[in-house]
Amino acid sequence: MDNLIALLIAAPLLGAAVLLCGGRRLDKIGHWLGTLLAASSFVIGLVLFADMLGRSADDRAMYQHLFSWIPVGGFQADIAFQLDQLSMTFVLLITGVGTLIHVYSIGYMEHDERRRRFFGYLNLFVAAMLLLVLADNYLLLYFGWEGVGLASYLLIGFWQHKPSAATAAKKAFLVNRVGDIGLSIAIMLMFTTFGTFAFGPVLESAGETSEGKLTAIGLMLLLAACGKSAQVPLQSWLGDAMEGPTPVSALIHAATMVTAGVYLIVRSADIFNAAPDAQLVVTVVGAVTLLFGAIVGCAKDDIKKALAGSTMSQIGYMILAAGLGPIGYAFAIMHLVTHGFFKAGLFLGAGSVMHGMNDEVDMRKYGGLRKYMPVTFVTFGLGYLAIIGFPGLSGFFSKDKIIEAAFAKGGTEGWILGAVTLLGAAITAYYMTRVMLMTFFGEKRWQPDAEGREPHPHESPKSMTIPMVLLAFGSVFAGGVFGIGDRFVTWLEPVTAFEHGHPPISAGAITSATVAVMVIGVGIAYLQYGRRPVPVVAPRGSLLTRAARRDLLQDDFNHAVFVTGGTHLTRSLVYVDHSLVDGVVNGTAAGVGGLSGRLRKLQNGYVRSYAVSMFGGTAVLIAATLLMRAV
Amino acid sequence: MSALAAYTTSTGEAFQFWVLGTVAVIGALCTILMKKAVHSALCLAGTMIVLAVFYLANGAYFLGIVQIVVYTGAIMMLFLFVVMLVGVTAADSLKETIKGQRWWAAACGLGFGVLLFAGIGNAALTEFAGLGAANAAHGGNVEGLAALIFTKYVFAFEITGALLITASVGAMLLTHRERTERARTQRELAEQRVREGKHLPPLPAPGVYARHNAVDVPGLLPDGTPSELTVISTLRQRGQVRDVSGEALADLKALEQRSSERLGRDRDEARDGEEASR
Amino acid sequence: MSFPLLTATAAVPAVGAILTAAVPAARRTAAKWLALIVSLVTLVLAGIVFARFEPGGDRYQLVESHSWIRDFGVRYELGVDGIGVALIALTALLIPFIVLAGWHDADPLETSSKRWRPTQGFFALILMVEAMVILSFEATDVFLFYILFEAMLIPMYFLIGGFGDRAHSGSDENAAAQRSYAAVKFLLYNLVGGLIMLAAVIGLYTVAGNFSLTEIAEARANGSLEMATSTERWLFLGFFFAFAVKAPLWPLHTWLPNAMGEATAPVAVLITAVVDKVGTFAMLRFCLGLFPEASKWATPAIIVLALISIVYGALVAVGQRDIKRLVAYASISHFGFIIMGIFAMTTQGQSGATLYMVNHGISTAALMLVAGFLITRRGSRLIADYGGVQKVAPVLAGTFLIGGLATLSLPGLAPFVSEFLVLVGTFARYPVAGIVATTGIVLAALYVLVLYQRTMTGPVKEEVRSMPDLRPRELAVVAPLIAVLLFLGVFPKPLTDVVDPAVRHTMSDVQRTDPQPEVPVQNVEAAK
Amino acid sequence: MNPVNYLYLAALLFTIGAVGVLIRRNAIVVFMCVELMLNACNLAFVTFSRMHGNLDGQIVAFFTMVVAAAEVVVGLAIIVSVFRSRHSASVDDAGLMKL
Repeated sequence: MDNLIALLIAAPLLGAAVLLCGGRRLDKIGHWLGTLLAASSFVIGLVLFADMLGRSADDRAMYQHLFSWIPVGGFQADIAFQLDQLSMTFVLLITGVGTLIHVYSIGYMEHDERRRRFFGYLNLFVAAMLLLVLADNYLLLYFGWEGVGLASYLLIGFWQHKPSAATAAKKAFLVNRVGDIGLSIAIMLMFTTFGTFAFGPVLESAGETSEGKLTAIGLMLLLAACGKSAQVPLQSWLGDAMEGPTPVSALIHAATMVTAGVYLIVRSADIFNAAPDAQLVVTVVGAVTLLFGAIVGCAKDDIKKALAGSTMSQIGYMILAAGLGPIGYAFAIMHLVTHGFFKAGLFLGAGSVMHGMNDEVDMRKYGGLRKYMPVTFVTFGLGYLAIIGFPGLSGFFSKDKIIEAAFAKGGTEGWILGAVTLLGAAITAYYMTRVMLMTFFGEKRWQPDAEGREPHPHESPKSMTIPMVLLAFGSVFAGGVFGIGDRFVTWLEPVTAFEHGHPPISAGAITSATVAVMVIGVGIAYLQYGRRPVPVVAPRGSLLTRAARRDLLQDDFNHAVFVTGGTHLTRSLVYVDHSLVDGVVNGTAAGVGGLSGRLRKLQNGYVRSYAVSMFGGTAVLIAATLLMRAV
Repeated sequence: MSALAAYTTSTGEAFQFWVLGTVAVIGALCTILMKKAVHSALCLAGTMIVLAVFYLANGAYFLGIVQIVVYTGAIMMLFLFVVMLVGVTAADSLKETIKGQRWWAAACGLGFGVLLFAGIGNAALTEFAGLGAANAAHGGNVEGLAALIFTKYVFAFEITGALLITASVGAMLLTHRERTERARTQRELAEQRVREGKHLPPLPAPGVYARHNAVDVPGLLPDGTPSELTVISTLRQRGQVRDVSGEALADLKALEQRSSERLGRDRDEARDGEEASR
Repeated sequence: MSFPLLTATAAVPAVGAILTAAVPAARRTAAKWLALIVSLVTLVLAGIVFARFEPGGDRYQLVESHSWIRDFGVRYELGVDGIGVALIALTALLIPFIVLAGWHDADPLETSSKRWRPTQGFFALILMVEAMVILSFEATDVFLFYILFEAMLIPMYFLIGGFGDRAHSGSDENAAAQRSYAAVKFLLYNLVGGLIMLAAVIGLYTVAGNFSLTEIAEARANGSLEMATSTERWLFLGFFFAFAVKAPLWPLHTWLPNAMGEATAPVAVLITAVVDKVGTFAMLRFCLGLFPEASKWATPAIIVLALISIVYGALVAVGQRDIKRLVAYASISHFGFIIMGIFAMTTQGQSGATLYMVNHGISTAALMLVAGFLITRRGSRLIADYGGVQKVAPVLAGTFLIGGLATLSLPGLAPFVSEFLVLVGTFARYPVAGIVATTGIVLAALYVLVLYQRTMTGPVKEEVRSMPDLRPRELAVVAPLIAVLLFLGVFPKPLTDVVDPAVRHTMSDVQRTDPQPEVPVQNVEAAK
Repeated sequence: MNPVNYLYLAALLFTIGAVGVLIRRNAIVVFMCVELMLNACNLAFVTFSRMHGNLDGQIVAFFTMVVAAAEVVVGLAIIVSVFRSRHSASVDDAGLMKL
């Protein structure tokens, strides 16, 4: 059974290879092939899952060693897989949601002439993501980590003819690379500290080294997580990444890839447990991003960017939970899974709306769509209820646990974190209600698109609605299935040690508070967007709104410091290279040239002139000989 | 013979050295200072003959004779022959064209000479073994040389033979121009002239006057300037065309002068001139 | 006596070069095929060398030794260690693709000209360079190596100066003048380096009394050859300077952008992927082997220069407007990594550096050759003249992207393995240097992606609208290179197995051992 | 008189010849000056022969003469052919390797 693990990755990888190298011949069947291979990977995942459930809790991890990858001296990196409960959760999420989104894309990308390539990239992504979560060492994880980065780059920039898409893709890759520095330094630190970077040995012996070193490793891992999971300060790429096709946003930039940072932190739990300082930084990053994303999400009029802000915020929740230690790991992952369902559903819904609205993304130009797109409306609505934490739906279970765990952190920190998470819940309710109202309720504010076509909203084809429905099921029930009776926690416990947190106030009170803030958020949004007509042109807004529309000026800061500064730096270096480094050499050459120009005058071409120098030379030789004899 | 072995020479030899040595130096100086190559060659020949005498005085009888026969006789004649070929009357301008050449040459020459003299003076050259014994060993100078040439230096001698052959072949190769195409016949030349359309008739003859009995005097055009065409190209290239136009014009003028004096026209002319100036 | 395999590997291209040059003027195509076949035969021979080499055996294998100049103890002495084997394989692998990529680069401008001979010359020179480079990887005699090190400049000079890129940089009309400037600059830089090395070679002879690398290294190791500290340092500097010019290391690098910019793409690949490797190879073999103490003495300074190369090369690459010059500066950055890995004096660093030499060769070849195809199509080297190529020539754009991704060391492609090894190896001994060097990772992504974005994406420019996609010949050049990149990225073991023992010898030359991990995990083996 | 005076004379003649080579432009005269230098050498050899009492010096002088003869033959041939192509016997005019 262990040997099936490689097949999990092999299936989509094969799909990617065939689809990308196959050429135009496969245009007709490419999308079916890609979907089939993704689905087969899901089936293999299910088989392995069934096998895993059949074993005792401590014996569930499976290993497969393929071959030695980089054996150099003490540096031994292997292509080897480890499938434990944590990885299994991810495998099912990735392949399951991945397959649904494949199916969805068949309809969504129907009119795109490069659909085959799109499916190739999607398969590549699934393979890389599986590699990431199945790796049994950090270097192989890094392989998958960069692999998903590449797939993300390719898919964000899928519509390359749009300069904005190409720029967004590049930006995503570059910002991720900054995070990757963290991961590679972390691996190097592990190698110098432990002599290896395989999960097992490193995590087992994590306690044996100094806390300072572990803090350093932890912070570097956090940097990596920030890059991949769009956490402050490396969050700027996620909003732009919405330039990619909507299924991509759903799969990569909502459900799976962006949660890789959470996986990394939870996977490295033993390191973080032994480094409280690093943990504190993790929670702070999570808390800041949580609010940051939520605020940005409130101000965006672009439906996908609003959802992107929401994603950032929700991942902030997960990172925060992961930073809480054993009381939070399981909930981080649980929220990750439920978020995977409802956020993917929301994105697919958004895609369905755009599909019907001539690819319009500005919510101010929607309105009243619920009659025209009933299925989309219902599924989107269920996702909406899930994300704001409506009692009984999946988001409620997972988010509530995180808020509880935040309070349970204890001390002043616990109160602050708890307050932040509650505030975040309120803002979540606010901006999601805003999205809901602006899109499906109110008056029609439809505008003809740039080419003058009037929108004719219609329900999307079956291939798109079925995945949405399935995801909506997940959004509704997943939380209950996982949360009731701590099933999910028990499942994950062998991997991520679990402790029950003890919040200073009762769990019931926290739950009530959660529901209360949610209602407040919804209420304010209703007052602003439900009761009053929504202007088609965005009002100027307050200072905060304007800043939030610009991603809280973070991009402007990046632009001013890194882009402008970097441009000046490179320009001056090019100048230095040309004038100074090369100038010294060319100056020497010019000097020699000048000197030889003078000397050349001696070479006048007259034989007699040369004869004089020969004769003079002979005289000098004789003089020298005589002198030597004299001495 | 025995005198050759002495530290000092006989008075006769000393006298001969000082007189002929002076002649040799003068000859050498004239060689490098004479404007015309033919004069240089003659001066050099003089120096060489003096040197031949010195060889004889030094006991090198064979070389003395060879010097006269081969050098003065053959090589210098070769020189003269080439001088003739190039133009015997052509005189070099002794004006220096390369800046500083003469000064450098003088300085180097002076320095070199002083150094050589110093070197010879410095060397302990008081022992003169003389050639009496060496010459007598094989019964004479020529025999002695022959014995050396055909034993010790036989290889060098043979190689010298090869060198001479090579030199003569080389000289032939250098001066001989291979005719790459058939010589054109008179008819062809005539046709070419017609085709090119210039100088259909024969070239004009040089202007031969009674006092210039030579082909190097160009014929004069009606305006008194010399015509290049009338002189053969070789002389033209050598720059040996004697330009007599000035002379001829002056003669003409003098003739007119004389005839006008005789006819008493000069007074009228003077008057005309005064009027013109007024 | 056994078959002189090493000599044969170098002799085949040398003889092939002469034969190619002798092909009659009218039979241009025959000359091309001859060159291709010869390079393939060389590849087969190199494969045999690779197969015959036993990783666990002696340090130098397939040794050949003949007296050459008896009076000076100069010997024709060949032998390969793992590093040499890897680089011979690289050279032999790349040349067929270079030949194939340059198939039309030396064609006459008017196809009718019957007396055009440079085509033959072009391919003959390439084969000549191959022969010399291979032999220099094999030479274990310092003098023989020196001769080859210098002699390969001659064919390279003619390749750069005589067969320039027909696509001028647009800004300047006098392409010929720029080309000859580049060729002369290349020659002068390398000659100066070579001259200083010659002085050091002579110095070494006066100290050691012979030129044999193995004998001198052995004598140094067992203490029978004492060298004054200052002597050793001066000799080391003499050798290192020449290699640093060739490698090239900042600030001796400025010849490379000119040469690569003006030469045709295949020749540019020849420069950076093959010939320059002789410099880094020689650092590893001669600098460390002959002067271990001086190498250790100079390490800090060299690491700093290498770091400057890495960061500076990448930053200047970002600012380039010319595609080929951009690749050249990227190469400078990568050479910084190689040199840093060599002088980190750890197994990982040096193995990584050796792998880096191989991988950089292949990845740069892939990127540069595709860039060359692109440039030939449009007739311009300026990035600004392109845009939206992806739309009209997707395969070209795709291969270009893969070449670029290899250049930025994406995992899964070969350069990642080497770059990470170099980083780890450096970090283990010099953590700060390791961290500073990681910025190279980000900068590499920047220049590659900016290049890709500006040329391949965006609206289709009018001038590229009719651009054809890769032709079969061009695909035959690029596809195998990409396949090799992928293979070595996932399974570099065949190379590391060969390189690893050789690096261990080098480490023992300089009497260094890897730093031990702070908390050695006992069950590394068990965990596997 | 000491026979060493012959050597001084030879030195003087040699120097005069050398200076002649330097200052004259006519190739034929330059050649003559070279001959003068050779003769000066011969005089020195003959004198040395007398000094040492053996004939080897004379042999050398003899060979010098032969070689000089060969040299003159070739040299004059060169002068003639140069003169043919350039119409000048001046060494200054022959400033280029190729016409």
